[in-house]
Amino acid sequence: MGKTVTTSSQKLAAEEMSSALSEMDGVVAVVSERKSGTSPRNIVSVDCSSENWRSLAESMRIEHGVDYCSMITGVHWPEGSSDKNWEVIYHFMRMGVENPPVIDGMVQPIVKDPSKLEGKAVPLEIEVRIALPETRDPKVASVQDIWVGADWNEKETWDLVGIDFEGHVGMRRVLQPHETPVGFHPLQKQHKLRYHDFEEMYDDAQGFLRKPSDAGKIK
Amino acid sequence: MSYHPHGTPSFRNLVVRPMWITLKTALRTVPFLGKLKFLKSGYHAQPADMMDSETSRRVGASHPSAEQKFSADRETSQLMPFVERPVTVMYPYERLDDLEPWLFVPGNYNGRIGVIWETCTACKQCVRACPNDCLHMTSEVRVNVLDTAEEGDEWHGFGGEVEVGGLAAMPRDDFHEIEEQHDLVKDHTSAPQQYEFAEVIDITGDVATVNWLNGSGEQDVDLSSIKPAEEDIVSGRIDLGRCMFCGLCMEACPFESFFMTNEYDGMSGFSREDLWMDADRTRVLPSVHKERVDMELAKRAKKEKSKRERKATKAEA
Amino acid sequence: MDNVHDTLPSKDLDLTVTISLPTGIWPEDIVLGKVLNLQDGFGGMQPALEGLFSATMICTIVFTTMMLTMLPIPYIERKFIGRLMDRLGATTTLRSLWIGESGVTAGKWWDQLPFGMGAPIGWLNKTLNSIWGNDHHLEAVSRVNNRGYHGYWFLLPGFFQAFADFTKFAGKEHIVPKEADRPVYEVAPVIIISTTVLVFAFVPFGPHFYVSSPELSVVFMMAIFGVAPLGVFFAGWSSNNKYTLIGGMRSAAQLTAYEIPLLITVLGVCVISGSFNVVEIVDFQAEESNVWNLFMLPLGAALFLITMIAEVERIPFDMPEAEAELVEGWWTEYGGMRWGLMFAAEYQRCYAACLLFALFFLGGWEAPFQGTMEALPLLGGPLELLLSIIPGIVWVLIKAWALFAVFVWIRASLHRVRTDQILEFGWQWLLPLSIVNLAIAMFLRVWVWDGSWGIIAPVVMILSGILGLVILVVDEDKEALESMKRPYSTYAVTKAYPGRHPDSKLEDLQRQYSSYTAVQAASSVSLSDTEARS
Amino acid sequence: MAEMWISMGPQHPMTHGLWTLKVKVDGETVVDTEPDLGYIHRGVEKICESRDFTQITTYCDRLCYASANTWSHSYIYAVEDLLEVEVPERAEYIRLIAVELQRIASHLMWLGAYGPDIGNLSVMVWCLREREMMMDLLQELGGSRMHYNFPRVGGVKRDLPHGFAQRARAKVSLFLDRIQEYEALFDESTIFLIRTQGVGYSKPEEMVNHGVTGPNLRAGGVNYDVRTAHPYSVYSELEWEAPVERPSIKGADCYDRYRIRVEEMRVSALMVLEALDKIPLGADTYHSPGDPAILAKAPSRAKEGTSGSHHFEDSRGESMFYLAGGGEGRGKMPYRVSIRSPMFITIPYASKCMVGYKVADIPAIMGSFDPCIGETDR
Repeated sequence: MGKTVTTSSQKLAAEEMSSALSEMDGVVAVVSERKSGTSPRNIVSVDCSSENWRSLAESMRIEHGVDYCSMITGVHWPEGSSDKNWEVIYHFMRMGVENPPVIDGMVQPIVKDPSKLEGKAVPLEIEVRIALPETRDPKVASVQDIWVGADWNEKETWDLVGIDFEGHVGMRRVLQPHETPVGFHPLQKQHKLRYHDFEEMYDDAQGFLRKPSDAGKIK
Repeated sequence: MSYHPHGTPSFRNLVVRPMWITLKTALRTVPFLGKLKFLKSGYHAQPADMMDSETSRRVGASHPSAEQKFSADRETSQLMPFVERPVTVMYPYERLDDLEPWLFVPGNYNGRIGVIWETCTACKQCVRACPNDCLHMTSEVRVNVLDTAEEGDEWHGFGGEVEVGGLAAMPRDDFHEIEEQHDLVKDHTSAPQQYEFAEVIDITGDVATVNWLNGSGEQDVDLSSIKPAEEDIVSGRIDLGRCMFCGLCMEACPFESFFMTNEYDGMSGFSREDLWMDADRTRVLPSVHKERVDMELAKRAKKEKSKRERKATKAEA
Repeated sequence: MDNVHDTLPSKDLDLTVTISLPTGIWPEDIVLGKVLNLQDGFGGMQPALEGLFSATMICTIVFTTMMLTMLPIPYIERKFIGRLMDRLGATTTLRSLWIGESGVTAGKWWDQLPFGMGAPIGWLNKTLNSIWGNDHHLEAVSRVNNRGYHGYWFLLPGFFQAFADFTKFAGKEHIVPKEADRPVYEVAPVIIISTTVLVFAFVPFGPHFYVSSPELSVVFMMAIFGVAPLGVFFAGWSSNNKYTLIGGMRSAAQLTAYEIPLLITVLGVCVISGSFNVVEIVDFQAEESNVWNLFMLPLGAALFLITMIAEVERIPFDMPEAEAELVEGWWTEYGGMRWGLMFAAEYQRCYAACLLFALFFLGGWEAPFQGTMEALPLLGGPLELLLSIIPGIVWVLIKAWALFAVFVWIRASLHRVRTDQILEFGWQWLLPLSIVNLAIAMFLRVWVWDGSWGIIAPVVMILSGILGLVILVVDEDKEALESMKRPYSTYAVTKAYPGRHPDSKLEDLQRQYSSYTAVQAASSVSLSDTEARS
Repeated sequence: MAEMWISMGPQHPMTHGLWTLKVKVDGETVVDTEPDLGYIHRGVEKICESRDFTQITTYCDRLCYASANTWSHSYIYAVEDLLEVEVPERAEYIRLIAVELQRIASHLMWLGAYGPDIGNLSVMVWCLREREMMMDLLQELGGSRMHYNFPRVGGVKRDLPHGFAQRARAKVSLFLDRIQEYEALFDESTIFLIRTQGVGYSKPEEMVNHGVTGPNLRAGGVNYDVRTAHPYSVYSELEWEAPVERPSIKGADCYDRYRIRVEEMRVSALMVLEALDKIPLGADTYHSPGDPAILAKAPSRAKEGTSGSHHFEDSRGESMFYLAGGGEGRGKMPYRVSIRSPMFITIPYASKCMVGYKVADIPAIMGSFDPCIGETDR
């Protein structure tokens, strides 16, 4: 059998971390079982308020050894409730990776048997959701200095969704053109996807004359 | 240079090994010499059976890959066993579907879209399934699948009748020769029309006066020689500029009518308008997917039969 | 009674003009004099006209020969590298042309050949089909079953591509970048091309087949060879492009690294041959010593090859046009005819390098082991007759083209080195080795040479060369390779066997499965103590 | 020479795609770099918000031309997380075979592109030659040559065709044989070694903090692999182990990243062979499309407020999809699709890695991280 992390140890580690995280104020952490394909997996899903987010991030990095920021994304809920009009979702991972030791001049690779991992060494998956109230400029605290991997994730989230990250150094457009008008964030829900039917395509085959239907307007 | 635990640069490796490997590769393509054992080790250009015995017994000899030998790297030549060659396929002079025909089975390979008009019911499932709206409906003259059943066929007689003012179709007698010569993949023309369509003007006894749609004027034909035809909405008017050949339309079709053919070229143009393909271009002959068409015919004829029986019983009651 | 001479003035009009042509064209000074003295006639002018005419004719013949014999160079480049890369080559095209489908041969293209030249091909095709059959279900037939008529240019696939390229370049526009240093930009290609062509003025294709052969032709050639990188530097600097600038700088930097070892190596050749003249060097190998310099100076031959590859800027030494980082290097901004001519000049330099190697080390226009063959007891006479029929240029060209194939082979096999690495290589390895080579040459010439190499010296030198080759070829610690001790990827499932190509048939794969558990056990052991240490 | 900025790209041999790397050089030495992305941003995430769950698969195929199957499978697992679908085991095995074959093809594409970066062109043609075999196998499954649209919500599109196992065994065995030739051309070539060794060092902890995973991380001497750390398929059923490279003392360099990919190709090839032996109901049986053995019933609508996510071992690192359910058409379409691309995070780190090396090292370092811009820009 292959050497993979067992579900039981993963569940134990997830419960341990979630109970520890729940003690912080403004943080609700539960273990949710995700099922995709054939094998279930347990992840720590955390609901956090935007003012407690910074402290939660620091404690995750320092106390729980969450060393990897996988993804940061935002969702715009215009028709959602007024206290959850925006949502920022973080996906973290606890990898437990350290530099391999150098013994008598040779690097000794760290080859752990994943099926034998226990306790804090178990790789874990954390999902943090931060709900933001209805506002014109949603913002949360940046974790760029804690996880460098969060840097471009936050850039992209601001670029596409328009959620600003306080304390982010060097925020700029990454996927949109640099001359994109200020305040245009295409993944906000007021921008509808346009469909060119074939007459429109063939009137202007190369699309030179084609303009966004909401061009020039400030969104 | 930093100390590296393995792959240490050595004077020996400066030229010898890489140059020997490239020379080996070149020698492999030389006649007679390329067959030597120390040049080809293991699977290099070893012909292998396409299917294991169990599978070939199950699928039978009709399967395209039955009784076929192949070489994993396309190097083996059964014609001149001593001649070796590089693995390049000189398209268009050589074609991959000649080399590995089992890759291009119609319905398995996602080629250009093809529709069997006879069985299409314009349910628009394919149009709905298309991710980027490249399919459209159009109305064409066609023969319903129920009318394709020949005399004496099990499912004959469940189709419509030839009526005055309606359309009729007469099978072309030279159709089989045309079908023999027509190769969907290699000559990029629309599939040959199986019928000559006409408008029925008058029916007296078993002689029908028809006016051919191709403009050859009126003519009296035997009623038994023509089939009823109709002008229906069929699917498959395709915008190739948008199609990404995902095959979702084929899977969405509930009537065995929509196919991805194995044609993979002749789909280019100098403007986007050229990429607009009419349904005439996407027509697929029923004989290509005979068994599926027969299946569909049986299904619908059964339904028609039961309906008629119910009507009959209702009439009695 | 001679009326004519009486009417003519008897006084000479002394209009003497002296034309002195370079040696090799006409022996003595040509004096054009007394041209108006019709009593002596035009006799005085004749040698001058002959000299001019012969010089023009020789130049024309030699350069035409050079251009024509350069045609196979790009052909070899394309076709041989195609084979090395396992792409399609010429012979495959030919073979696949004569396979037919079910008795009908794919377009009987040989019937199109003039004078029924293609009839044998048709017979061969018929024979092959009758022997091995050509049914459609045969896979090799169905490969080619729907090909049209290609025309008989396929007899030399791609050979005349060079003409097509030339036509395309000639029709292209000449663009000068904005802000470019116009005069230098225009001059640079002229420098490169003219110097390249000038080299061939001193390259003999045969014993008497050269434009000019001055005493110091080798020195002259090497000097001209060294001028072209200057043009490269000009082009890189003047193009107003950062890539070309870096490319030009690189060429200037690497020039110093290989030019000096190259000159010292050539000096070794001249020392051992006792002359600075190419013709005399070849004559030394052919007549005097009867031993090619390759066998006397194997180290020198290797050094000359390496430095010449660097000189003509081919992989692995083509940093000036490293297309991965610098888009096209120093000729990024050139286009049209100038680019085409510079590209042709690159190939001309390759060709010149190959010719020089053939002349310096491979005995020029001497057939391989000619002396030995002619000395054979029984066959000697007929062989001598045969070899006397074959003109010397044939052997020169064969050797040069084979050498260019080696260039192509190296290009397909090796990677590109870095600039600092070629500088390091040049100064730390090539220069000392070339000096060692020069010392060997001087030793051989001064102490060993007495009218002929004895019987010992060639044997010793050949054996030492073979020994060096064996040292290169032999694999170090074979058992380490076979016992998978070489730590490639320590915890991988199967180790890499650099030297070996196993028969990975299915049963062997099953064996790999079984051995797989053993590898697991071994790795888990080392894994445990790894964790203990860490 | 004074310092100057060179803008490499968007059209440049080094950028295996369409992006710009602004390099500040001092003579031949790289002083500073700044990547600039977004040249082929197609707005896939926005498009997916108005497509239903089956149609999105075709767009996920187009995320990366070199490894289409891994991306569509990554999406499919996230959707099955969202819709809570149980997948039959045979379908999981077929998915594993498809993904591993695609991983081999992707690594071959990388190796073929890495040869010209260092200056050898023949390995490019060789690698594309072997990639042909993998693409033939994948075409038998998916029906196309590059974008297969193979997985479906709850299973796969088609079962293994007749005789697929036979052909796959032959081709994969031949490929295992051919790997030796790449090693002879690369590992045994001193010029390749001196070009790649000691260039572009990176330490595992640093890489994890920068968000670099996958082969680039395993080259640093740790065996972290999403396939084993967060097991999501039948990888726990097979006898395999993620290959780990023994890096140099200063960290993983280009040569380690090359080695680890070659070893991954080997491991994936053996995995395919083993999966063909272990697949339930046997590899020589055939189930028609839609058969419950290969395709489970799946709901077509997601409930409001649900979300699905899945971490997937792409051939370039850890890819991930986040789906928010309950969008247009009462949940027929996702409300938000968010894609985590490994290269989007890796490219800034790679351009940090090349500071201090020569200009000639830029393609060597950037190529060794295996950039793919289609997935980077989405």
